[in-house]
Amino acid sequence: MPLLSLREAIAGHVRDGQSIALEGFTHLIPFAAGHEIIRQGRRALHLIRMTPDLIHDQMIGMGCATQLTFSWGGNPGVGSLYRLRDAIERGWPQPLAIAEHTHAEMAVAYQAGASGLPCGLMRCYADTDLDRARGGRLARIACPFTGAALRAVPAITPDVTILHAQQVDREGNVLLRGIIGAAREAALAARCLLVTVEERVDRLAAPANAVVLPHWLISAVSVVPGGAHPSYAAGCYERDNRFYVEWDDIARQRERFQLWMQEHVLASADHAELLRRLRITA
Amino acid sequence: MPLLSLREAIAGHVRDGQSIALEGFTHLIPFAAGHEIIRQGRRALHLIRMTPDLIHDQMIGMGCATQLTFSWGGNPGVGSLYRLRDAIERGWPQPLAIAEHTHAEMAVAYQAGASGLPCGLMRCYADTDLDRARGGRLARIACPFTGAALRAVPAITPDVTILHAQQVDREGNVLLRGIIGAAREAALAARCLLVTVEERVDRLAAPANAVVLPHWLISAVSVVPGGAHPSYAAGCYERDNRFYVEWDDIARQRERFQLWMQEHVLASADHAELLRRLRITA
Amino acid sequence: MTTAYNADEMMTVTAARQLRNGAVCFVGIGLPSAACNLARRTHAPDLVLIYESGTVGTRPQVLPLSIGDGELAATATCVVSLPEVFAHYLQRGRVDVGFLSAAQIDGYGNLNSTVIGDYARPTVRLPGSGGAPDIAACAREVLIIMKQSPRSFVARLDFMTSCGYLGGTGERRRAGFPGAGPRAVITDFGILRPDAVTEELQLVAIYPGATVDAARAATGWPLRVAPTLETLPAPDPADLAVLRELQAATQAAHARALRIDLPRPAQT
Amino acid sequence: MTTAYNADEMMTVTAARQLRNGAVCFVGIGLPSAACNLARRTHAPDLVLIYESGTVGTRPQVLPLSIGDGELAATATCVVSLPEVFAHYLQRGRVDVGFLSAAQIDGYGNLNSTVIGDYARPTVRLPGSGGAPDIAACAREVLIIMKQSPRSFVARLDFMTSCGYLGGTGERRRAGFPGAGPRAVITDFGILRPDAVTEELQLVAIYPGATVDAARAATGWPLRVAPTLETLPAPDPADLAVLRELQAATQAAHARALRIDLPRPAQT
Repeated sequence: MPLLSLREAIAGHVRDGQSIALEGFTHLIPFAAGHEIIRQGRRALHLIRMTPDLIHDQMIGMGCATQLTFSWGGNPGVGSLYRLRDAIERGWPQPLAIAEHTHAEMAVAYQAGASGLPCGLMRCYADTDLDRARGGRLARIACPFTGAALRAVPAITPDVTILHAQQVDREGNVLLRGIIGAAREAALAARCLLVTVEERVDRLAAPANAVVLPHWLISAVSVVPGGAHPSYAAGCYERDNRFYVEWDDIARQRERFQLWMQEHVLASADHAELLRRLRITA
Repeated sequence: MPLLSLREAIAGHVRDGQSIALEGFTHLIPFAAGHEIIRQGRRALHLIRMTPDLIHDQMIGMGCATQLTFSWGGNPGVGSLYRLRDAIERGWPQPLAIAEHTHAEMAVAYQAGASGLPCGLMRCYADTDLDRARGGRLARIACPFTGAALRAVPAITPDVTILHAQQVDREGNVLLRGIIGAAREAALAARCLLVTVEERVDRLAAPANAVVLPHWLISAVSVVPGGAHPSYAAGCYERDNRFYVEWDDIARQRERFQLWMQEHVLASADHAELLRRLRITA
Repeated sequence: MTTAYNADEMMTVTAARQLRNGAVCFVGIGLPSAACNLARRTHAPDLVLIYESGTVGTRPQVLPLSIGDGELAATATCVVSLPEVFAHYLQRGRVDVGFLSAAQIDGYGNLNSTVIGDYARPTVRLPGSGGAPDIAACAREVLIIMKQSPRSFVARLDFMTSCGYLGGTGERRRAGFPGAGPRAVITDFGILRPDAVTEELQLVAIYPGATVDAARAATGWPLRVAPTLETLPAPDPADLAVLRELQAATQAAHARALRIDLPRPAQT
Repeated sequence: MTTAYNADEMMTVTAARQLRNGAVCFVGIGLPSAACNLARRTHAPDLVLIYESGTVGTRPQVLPLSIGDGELAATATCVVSLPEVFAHYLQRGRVDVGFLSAAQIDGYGNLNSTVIGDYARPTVRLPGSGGAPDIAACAREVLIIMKQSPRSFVARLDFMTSCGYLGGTGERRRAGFPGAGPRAVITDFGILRPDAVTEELQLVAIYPGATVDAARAATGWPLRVAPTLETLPAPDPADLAVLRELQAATQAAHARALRIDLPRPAQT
């Protein structure tokens, strides 16, 4: 597990055209890594996330993505992601192909990927319009023992999964604490795993049964304090709920969005500078 | 979640002929509960456990069981379970029908049960003699997306699952700490969940992401200090490895086994008395 | 004594009253979350709240803005992974009440939270399904809270994201769904419930001051009214006070400017 | 300088030497566990040990008696559930080396740990498969450690619990197994490896003092010998010292009488 700067980690591991899961369920969203992907100008990415939020709005609006696999794409508690909508509704800045699931389906898909299975199973009762819209992407099968109707969901196996976490120790083991969403499954499902962390410590503050990713599963770790802002890292800092509300105004118009990205994300050499510009840190 | 004596919990919830999973992977094995089942003379039980060990040797040798679903039945690090062998090899004290799996299969079966699915999936490459011996209990199916060969494993849904854990709080929430095996899945898969615990506390010593079973999943909790002995409860007491070695001699002959059970388990009114007889507690 | 109150408050108080103490409730953000937490602070202190972030048995002091605010984890009985909360809790049948909202509902309680217009080229792209179809399928019963308007209460959904009673008259039951479907729809006019036979939603209770005609005008299908239409009481002032206190604390918490004190970088 | 040593020690030291530093190793109890922990304390300090109790990256100070001793959890990088360790680690292809033993092995590395005699009415009922078939299928490669005797090295298994090369000559590969199969069988005579074409196990290395004739006499099939038979060195005295220290500490730990100080019962 090499310890790299985030710039090196993204430059070395994320390539145009890949499928990239930046996971985090409201908590521990790898914002800094997404910004670095934008700075490095990656293109034609297939973005994967259960709950794409502001960082995905930004990557999509900046033209990094041509595909999105997701189950809920909004600004949590606020409303729309206007850049995501603009891409789907009007193809701006480019068309975005979507593969849409329910949360439970996507959880099953990640778990299948993490388990080395080509698909996972759910109960199935009736088709919704989502089932009809996506055509053959899901399949009905019958339980060979009971005959019960089941839905097979194809596994998700991202080329790269990127997570944010609280700590890395000297060996490179990573600790996640708090709401974990499908982070563990997304990590194990990936071919390449990148992690940004709040801090490097000698020994993880990891009690029995903590969520720890062993160093030998991880391709690179980058120490990026505040790397989840405006999302949060439990025990380190809170969610910047105010920023989520403000984003509603920033992202509504193309021009204001582009200007904001220019003046904040692109104008900052790295995440530390961005946090200073946003007056989040001193 | 009523707090009952172990005698009341077993009397009220475990009936002849039921399928009963006493889980625990070396750690947190509910020995006290198994002994109480023996004292109450339950019959025709279908016992379920990945790694049936001494407590299952005792229940089988005392005539409680007519079926066993398992994946490894031995005295860990020591050798055979002689009462289990006697039942399978010579039908003593009565024949024992077995349903045998690999560990991975049984983990999938519990997970399917915990997930409300009739079956779960594994990769499948070639049939072993185990596949041939159990005939139609497992089924091959093809992945509807890739065509890959998969094995469907029917869910395990015990009538009753019994676990041992470290703590219960005043609300009835239960904390398990350390090696958890398939305890969580066995708990969620069951129709009725009984738990014995080391102690009752005001507030669980449960950090973020600890393994906690909410009170509303649990039919009864009994406070039984030392209830996992000769297995162990991490943070409370160690595994009595010496007892596991001694069991090899105790269980080898039918008469010595019966005498030992009579003089220890049956002669003790409860687990506290048994531990005193074994000189484990003062 | 009367107290002035707005439609959101009336809906929230009414919805909270639908929840029995001790029920296990899978909650969405917004009005459902407000109603559940009001219930927990009033008549149903032992209500078990599960948010889809995997926070089980949570007792937030302020209402979460997102489904995964730190407050939800810090006050939870346990925090489990997404695969666990959907498989082990919801699909396994451990959830008594699923509490949903949506952009559109039809006369049989089917919901749309995906698109307005055509799916491939939508007029308005909505956030999408999230866990709603899973909750609608598996929770023992479903409560829905939505404001009534001809745009949201429609004769035909633009897109059926989550199943209610499908076409009604037992179609849901025949499809084998484990959950019974929508038990009540709480609106800003009153409460709609499914007819015992046809499963079509009908107005069964109305708020003081609301009229059947206005409710009908706000509904995109010919709204039926139950033979005996109950008039709901005005919100209890005590309930209102608790709700307002909760929302004031919430607004203060969400408006707070964030400052991060970064840890000193470790020597590498 | 030479040091006296027994067969178990020779096997354990030889097996340990098969493990490269940094490999991720799924370990069974007994000789595999001893060999892995010896390797970790000598040439392979970064060997990652996974026991099937879900203890990942464990570094026990004494050898565990059971697969789930507290020592394994206390010294692990993390402890995961059984479903996770088998699905997320083993089946997902994260394990480099599976280390197995069994009651019987045949000439193609297939293993029996289920029964001696007939399955329905066995002469000897063995503990059963445990995770061995899963490990044999999914680990990138497999090491086997077993004493050679005509009863254990048999022409035909009483029961095939775990797959080696099946009938040989590519049958395993054609069946699509993700793991390559048994790379070496370490016995009390030396090392057997599969032939590059037929995949039949053949003697490729022998301990000092052991003879081919004796190895053949201890094998239930006509044992082939590699064209160039390596003679293994005697165990390094430093390795032997580490192994003996480990085993002495283990015996002392396992023989210790247990006393439980029960917590004072809480007031109910």
